[in-house]
This record gives sequence, structure tokens and C-alpha cells, in this order.
Amino acid sequence: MSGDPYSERVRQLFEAPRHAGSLGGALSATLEDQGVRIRLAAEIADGEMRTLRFQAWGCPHVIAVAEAFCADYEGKSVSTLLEFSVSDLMQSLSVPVEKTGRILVIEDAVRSLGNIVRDASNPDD
Amino acid sequence: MSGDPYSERVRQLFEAPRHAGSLGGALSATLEDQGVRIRLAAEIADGEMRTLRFQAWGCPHVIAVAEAFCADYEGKSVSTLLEFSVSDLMQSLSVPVEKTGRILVIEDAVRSLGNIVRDASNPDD
Amino acid sequence: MIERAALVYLDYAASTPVDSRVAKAMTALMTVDGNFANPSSTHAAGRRSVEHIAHAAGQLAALLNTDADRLIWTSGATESDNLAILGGAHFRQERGRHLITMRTEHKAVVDPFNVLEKQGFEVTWLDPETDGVLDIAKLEAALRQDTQLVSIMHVNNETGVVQDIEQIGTVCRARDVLLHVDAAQSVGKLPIDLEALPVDLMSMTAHKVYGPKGIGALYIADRPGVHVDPLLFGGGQQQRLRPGTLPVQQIVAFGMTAEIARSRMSDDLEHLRAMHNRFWSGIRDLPGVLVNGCIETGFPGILNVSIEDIEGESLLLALEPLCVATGSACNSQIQEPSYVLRALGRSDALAQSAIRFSFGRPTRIEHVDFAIDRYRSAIEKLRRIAPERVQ
Amino acid sequence: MIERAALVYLDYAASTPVDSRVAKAMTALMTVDGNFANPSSTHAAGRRSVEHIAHAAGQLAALLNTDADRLIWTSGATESDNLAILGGAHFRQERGRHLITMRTEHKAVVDPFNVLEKQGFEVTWLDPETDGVLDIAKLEAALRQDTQLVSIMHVNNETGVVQDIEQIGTVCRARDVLLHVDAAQSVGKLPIDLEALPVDLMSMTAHKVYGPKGIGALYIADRPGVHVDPLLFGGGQQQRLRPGTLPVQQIVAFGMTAEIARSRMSDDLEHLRAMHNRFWSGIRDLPGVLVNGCIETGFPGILNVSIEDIEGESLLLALEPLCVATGSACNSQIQEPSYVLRALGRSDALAQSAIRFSFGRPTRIEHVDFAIDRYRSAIEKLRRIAPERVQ
Ligand SMILES: Cc1ncc(COP(=O)(O)O)c(C=O)c1O
Ligand SMILES: Cc1ncc(COP(=O)(O)O)c(C=O)c1O
Repeated sequence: MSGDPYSERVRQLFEAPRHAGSLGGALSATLEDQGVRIRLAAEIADGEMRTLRFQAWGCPHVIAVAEAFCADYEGKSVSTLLEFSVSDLMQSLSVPVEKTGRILVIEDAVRSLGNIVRDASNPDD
Repeated sequence: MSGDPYSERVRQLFEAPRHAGSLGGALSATLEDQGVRIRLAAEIADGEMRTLRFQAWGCPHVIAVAEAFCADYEGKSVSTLLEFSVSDLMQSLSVPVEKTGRILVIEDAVRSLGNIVRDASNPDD
Repeated sequence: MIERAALVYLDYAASTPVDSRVAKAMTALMTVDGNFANPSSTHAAGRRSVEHIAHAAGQLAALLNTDADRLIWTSGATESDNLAILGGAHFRQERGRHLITMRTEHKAVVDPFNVLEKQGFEVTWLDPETDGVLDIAKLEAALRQDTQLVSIMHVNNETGVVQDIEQIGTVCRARDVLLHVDAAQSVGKLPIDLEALPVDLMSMTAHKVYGPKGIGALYIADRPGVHVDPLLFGGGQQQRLRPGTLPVQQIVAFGMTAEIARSRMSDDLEHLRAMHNRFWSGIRDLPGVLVNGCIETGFPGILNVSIEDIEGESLLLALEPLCVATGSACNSQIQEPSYVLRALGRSDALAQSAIRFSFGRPTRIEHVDFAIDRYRSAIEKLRRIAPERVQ
Repeated sequence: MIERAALVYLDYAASTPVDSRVAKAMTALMTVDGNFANPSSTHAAGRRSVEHIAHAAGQLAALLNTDADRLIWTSGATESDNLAILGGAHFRQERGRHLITMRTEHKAVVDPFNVLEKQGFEVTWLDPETDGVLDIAKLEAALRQDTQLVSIMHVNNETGVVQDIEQIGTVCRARDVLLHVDAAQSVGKLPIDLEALPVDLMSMTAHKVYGPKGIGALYIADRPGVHVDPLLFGGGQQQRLRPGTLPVQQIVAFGMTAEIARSRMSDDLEHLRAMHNRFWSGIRDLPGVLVNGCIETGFPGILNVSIEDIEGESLLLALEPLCVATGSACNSQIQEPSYVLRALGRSDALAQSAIRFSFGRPTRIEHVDFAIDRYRSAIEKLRRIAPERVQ
């Protein structure tokens, strides 16, 4: 017996994940952990993320958080990736705490994308 | 939980006990046992019971059986009293077996009335 | 005017009809266009059932001034009593194995205590005073170091005697003893404020207060050390305290019942008092009539009277078509005198002649007058039939 | 055409709506002009309630071809299971302390056995074959000198798998072992003849077969040595096996439900088969779809399908407004893979993707077609969103 486990926002994001998909030739990071599989791809121009796309295999909260991340971070500077934390999104989407483990996989994927982007823009390192 | 403990006949006899009452100056027997109090009175003429009356303190089955006895035995010969047994009445009125003990008080009262009647008609004994 | 053939029901302490609005809501909920989903289901229909249950819990909680999550749904007060007493005593057995109750409790309390006695618990059975009320000094004297649970009912189902739960609870709480109260006869009828009352466990049932049969609840106070072991297992419903698919329509009915009772409690009480007083005025002059309990302090919905030198079973039959209860436990053809009335000091004979008249919302003056008339004529008839006592 | 916003309910294995005729009869009975008296009351109104109950018991007994007095009313199959298993094992503990059941039983069976294990009973948990069916040789091998009780369900609530109760019962009876059958999902849906079947105890519930929630029954065979210890105490109702005021309206509803089920069982089955076949035809070609249980031999009211590489929780949400069940026990936010499907040999991932579609009397072709469409598009969507597996 339980109430609705999904907030209205989670339902919307899950229903219409506008940023779901892949980007041919873009930079991308893929991670699999905690029964979650996530792939993030970014088109970068002038140190900004022009386009963000995700692919995800996981529960609705995973998909919603991934979608919310892409929607929020398109247009932002690539440096924000490395500071990304899921906690704000978890709160604004009312993700139950029991799901923290799997949502953290998204955080890891974002950081990992951040590293890849950084490495790609500093090829000499 | 139980069905109706009273047969239709018991209900009728209890509802309208036409032979309830006393007979001034008649022969009578009174008995108290098993939480039952019963008094039977008879007007005798020519060795026959012209009138029978009962008084009873007891459950509806006691009252019904007493009434049925009076109704059945009015007009009969006094000798029948000594052979009286409640078992036929118990059966025809569907008296539950658990009540046998208290109904037997009526049998005892009838026999006792029989003895009194016999003693009264043979005063020389 | 009452037709002779029609039954006249004055047995509202045994059970009550379901309020027609409640019955309507039940039907709407449980049929195909309603909300019949299993509240354990996670889908949208299941969640709606959960909401209905939460609403009903809120309604019952409001009646009792407590939190909805303190209420466990059961199949009735019998199950609630068992869960409180067996489950409570088992949960707290480390605390001690001495228990206290009264001789005038309902069978649903008496029998679990009998079971606990067989399991090695020790039970003190307190007798009431002759008016049915517990002398608090007797309770205080009975409390021991190892007493862990006291169970005392609020309103007695046979006599309407009301115990002072607040006083009893205060004594228990001072000694860290849990108090269970069987409130089957009082919930929705007398004011109960669980915020204020020092009660730990309370049993209730819907069918005594115009709700359906087969649904009850157990209140479990939110205090450290107050808990019960479950009696049934399986499924995760109700914090594992009581599994089984929650009967949504029954729960919704109990909730509505509670809300209705709350809104009309003082009107109901006034009505009961009027019926009670009229009836008592109509029979009190009968020679040998005796009240079991107390006219002034008892719950006015119940009036239990014995009468000298009248056989109870014949009285009951002579009262037909009046539907009333005997003082007897009626599980066999041979009626035993009520142990409750015996505990009040009544002789077997007086206990056996006892009749419980109980009034309810549908009771009208005509019913009461019919009952007065029937009672008087039945007594008159049976006295007429009875022989003099053998000297 | 189904409106998108309206819920489409295909979860009849979780619960069913009450037949409108049944609801009407309940209302008529329990309201003020009905028969609301307590059947424990000895007066005329109470006796009418007794008659209603006797009639209902006769209706349920007729459905099962047994005697009305073999049926004990309970609050549902959960209580019946507990009474049969805890009460049965306790009653027969002199006979032995070894018990046998299956890993695919309902929680209401599993949990009482877990309790018995803690009390020093020994339980053998049999695994089914991959189609969910018990290999009778495994049961025979598990039976011991001290085995006293076997509990195996008739129709599985998650998969619709049907066990061969007759064969199982024959094996048990040859060894003087009692057989309890949880028939919550089959009573009123599949033919059950208790005269012919070697079954000793059988649990049932009304709400799976268009009756109300909160009423069930336990069948106790009339054979020497077949009996249970009660779990609840108080009052003399039901031969002291299950006390509490009998909920007349609920019992009458269960009786009517049984009679209706009896008269339309073959029509119901035919309808379920049609819905089941249509649905299966509509999805069977999906890559990676797998039936949990057995299409041919299973109960046609239930179809449980897993699908490769799909996350179950997202699938369930993507299926909305379809109301269906996951294979998971849904008592926490994090869904555990169903232990029933795990026992059939499914991986965690496959078990987690399982959806139980269950059909009922109100199910129409449009509902099935809507479900097919939803299922296909949900799978398609989730596969589209998912990344390739990491190599
Ligand atoms: C005081 C009291 N306790 C318990 C019960 C049992 O309640 P239920 O009928 O809900 O099982 C009753 C009524 O029958 C009662 O009056
Ligand atoms: C197989 C099985 N057993 C037992 C139960 C429990 O029945 P109830 O909901 O009546 O407690 C159910 C359904 O919930 C079931 O499907």
C-alpha cells in the first residue's frame, strides 16, 4: 500500500523525454551500475554544450533525472559538468531516497562526460 | 447462533395456555425441582378427570408441555396418570433433549397427582 | 401504532442497521464503476483505493482525536481484542507475566485471557461493585511489579455500565502498565479523546454504530513500549500487524460512520436519554423490578432489568415480537445466567430474568411504549400462571 | 474506443468489482428495513439473520459440492490460510513437526510457514518445474514419517499456473498427511468438487470472484483427524473456531457470488480464454517476450509475461492508464523481483520485467486491444531510449 511514487514532474519528463536519443559523432560517456545503464552525449561549441542527449535503461526516476539534466544543461558551459550533483534534481523531482544509489549513476556519468569533454578540448595533456 | 428453539406447537401452547389456573377445592400436586415449579390440579368425577389445570414457573417448554398434558388428559381416566410419560409429548412438541431434566419434573408431578387421586379415592388404604 | 405481527427491535447494543448514506457509498465504491481496486496494487486504481482508506482513517481518527496512522483495521472488535490482549501480552512478556482484567468483560476479552492463563500468564480477575463500576482502589491493590497489561472495557455491553477510563489509565500509566480498552459499545456514542486519555490500546467495531458488520479497528498509542505481536501473517499490509487485502468498502463505511457519529453525537445521546427515561418511567413501578447497573451514570442506550420471580426464557418469548436480549449467554438451548450479572452480585434466578433493552437512532416513542406494554403484560401473564412458592 | 485518460483495468487477479445484484442485496439486508440483527441474538430478527447465513453457506457449499457445515467464515483468504496452516499444524503437532509447501505460494501461506519454522517446525520448500507446475515425484520424495501437513495452492496468483490438486491429495492421503489448498484464485472460476477431491483444508475469498473484500471461508473436511486450533477467541460463534459477530451482509454476498459463479462458470471461462488468446496473439511476436507459466495449461484469466532487456518499473509506468500488476512484490519503493518468478528460474532482470495481465467478466475486446497497443508501444519506446549494452 503506497501513494503515487512519481511526482507530476517525473511523470511529465518520463512521458515525453525530449532529449532521449543519440548524437552521431558527438562526445559521449556510458556507464552501467546498480542495474542502471546510461549514455550521455554532448555536442560542444565554444566551450558550451549545444546539444545534450541521453539514453537510459532504468526506472522512471532514472529516465526523468537524465531528461531533466539534459534539459537543464543544454547551453551551459562544459565546466559545469564536473561540478554536477544530482541532489538538487532529486529534490526538485521528489525522488525517493531509496533510489539515491541508482540516481548517483547519472551523476557519475555526467562527471565522466565532463572528463571526456575536458580531455577532448585539451588534447595535449 | 441457533435456529428457532420453539416449534410452532410450543409457541401456540405457550401463547394461549387455556388450562393455566387453579381449581378451588380440587385435588392438586405441587413440585419444585430443576428450577421448575409446577402445580397440577384435577376435578374428578366417576374416575375421570373432568377438569385439569396447571400452574407453572419455568421455561416455555415447561409451560407448553404442562398445557399439552392438561389438554390431552381432560376426560381421561384417572388411572392414566400413573402411566403418564413425557416422552411422547416431548417428541410431538420437539422439545430439545437438553431440556429433558426439567420436563421430567412434569412427569413427576403428574405421577404425584395420580397417587394423590388414587389415595383420595381409596380412603381406606 | 405498532402492528402486532411486525418485529419491534430494541437490541441496538447487539447490532445496528447501516446508515443508508453509508450503504450507498459502499455500493458506489465496490461495483464496476467504483473503486474496487486492491489497495495493495501500485497502479492508479490501487492508489485511489489507498486514498479512500486514508480518508476513512482520517474520519475515524477525527472522531477519537488521534492520528490516522495509529489505527489498524481488523474484522471487528473480537479480532481487535484478541490482537490487543494476545498480541500485547506476548509483545511485552519480558516486562512481566501478570495481567489484570474484570469479570464483567465481553467474551472477546475473557477468552484471550483464559488462553494466556493456559500459556503461563497470571490473570487477576477484578469484581465490580454492585453497580457494576470498578473501585479504583481494587485495581491499585491488584497492580504488581510484574503487571504488564490491564484490560477494562468502556461501556459494558450487557448493562451499559461506564468505567472511568481516565482514572484507570492514570493509575496504569504511573506504573508503566499498558491499558487496553474494549470500546466496542462506546466509540461513536460517547466522547472519547485519545489525545487526553491515558489509553494504550483500544478496540472498536463499526456495526454497533450504524456501520457494517465485519470491520473494526485497533488503536495503538504512539508511545515507547506500546506495540503488539501480530496474530496473522502474510503480505505487508498495515505495517505487518494485520495482513490481508484491505476491505476498502468496509473501511470507507467505518470512516463515514465515524464522521456521522461525530456530528450527531450529542443529538444521539439526547435521543437515547429520552427513550431510556420514558421506558424506565413506564416499568419502574412494577413490583420486584431491579436495574442491573446504574440508571443515573450508565450509558443511556442500554437498560438492563431483572425482575423477581420471573423465568427469563419465558419472559423473552412472552415479549415477542419485541426483539431484545436476555441477560444470558445464548449459545445453547439451556440458557446460563449471565456471568456479567452474577459478577454484579445478582442471584442466578435474578440474572436469568434479566432483559437488556437497548435503544438506537431509529427508536421512536411508539416502540418504547409498545415495549412497556409488552413487558408489563408479559410479567402479569407469567405471574398469573406461576404457582405459589412451595413453602 | 477507449479514452486515453480513463483507466483500463486488467488486474482482476488482484481484485474484482462486486456484482451489482450482490451489492443491491447487501444494501437491502444491512439497512434499517433489512435484516441487520446480530445472528447471535436469539430473537426472531436474529434467527432471520441465521437463516440468511445458512442459505449463503448452502450456496457456497453447492459451488464446491460439499456440506454447508464444513465451511468456516473468515475475513478473507489470508486469515483462512493462517487458520489452516498455523491452526492445522498446531492441532496436529503430536502427529509430527514436518511440513511441506512450495516456493511459489502466496505470502499468506509463506509467512505462516516462516512463523512455524521459528516455532521449531521443519518446512520443506519445494521448487516447481520451469513451467511452474509441481513434479509430483518431488513431493513424494519430500514426504517423511513425521510430515503432517502439505500446503499447495490451486491457481497461482502471479502466473495462473494450475497445480494438480487431485494427484497431490491422493499422494498425501496415502500417507495420512493433511492437504491444505489455497484456492483464493480458483474458487468460482474453475470447477472444484470437494466430494471427489482429496483435500482437507481449502482457503477462499469472495473478492477475487465478484464478491466483496473482507469475507472468506475455510473448508474443513469431515474426516477423523482433520481439524484446526483457533487463532481468535471469544464468543461461541462457528463452533469456537472463529469468533466474532458474523458479518451477515458479507456472507450473504459471498453466497450469492458463489451461486452466480456456479451458473456462469463455463461462460466465464470461455470469455477469459477468448480475451487471453486475443491478447497473447497480439504480443507473442514481440522479440524477447516470454510467458511465465504455461499458455496451454494455465488458468486463462491470468497471463504473465516477461520481456528481455526491459526495466519493469518503467514498463509499468509506460503502460498507464493500463492498470496491471508487476511481477514484483510492491511493498517498497524499490521493487524486488518476484520470488515466485525467481522460483520458476527467471533471472532477476526477467522477473523484474514481468507484467501480469488478468482478465475478468467486464473485460471487453477493446480493453484487450488497448492493452496490446500500449504494451507494444511501451516496449518500443523503452527500447528506443535504452543505450546499447556496455560490452
Ligand atoms: C463490548 C464488546 N466487545 C466486543 C464485541 C465484539 O465485537 P465484534 O462483533 O465486532 O466482533 C462486542 C459485540 O459483539 C461488544 O459488545
Ligand atoms: C493465492 C492467494 N492467496 C491468498 C490471497 C489473500 O486473500 P485475501 O485478499 O482475501 O486476504 C490472495 C489474494 O490476495 C491470493 O491471490
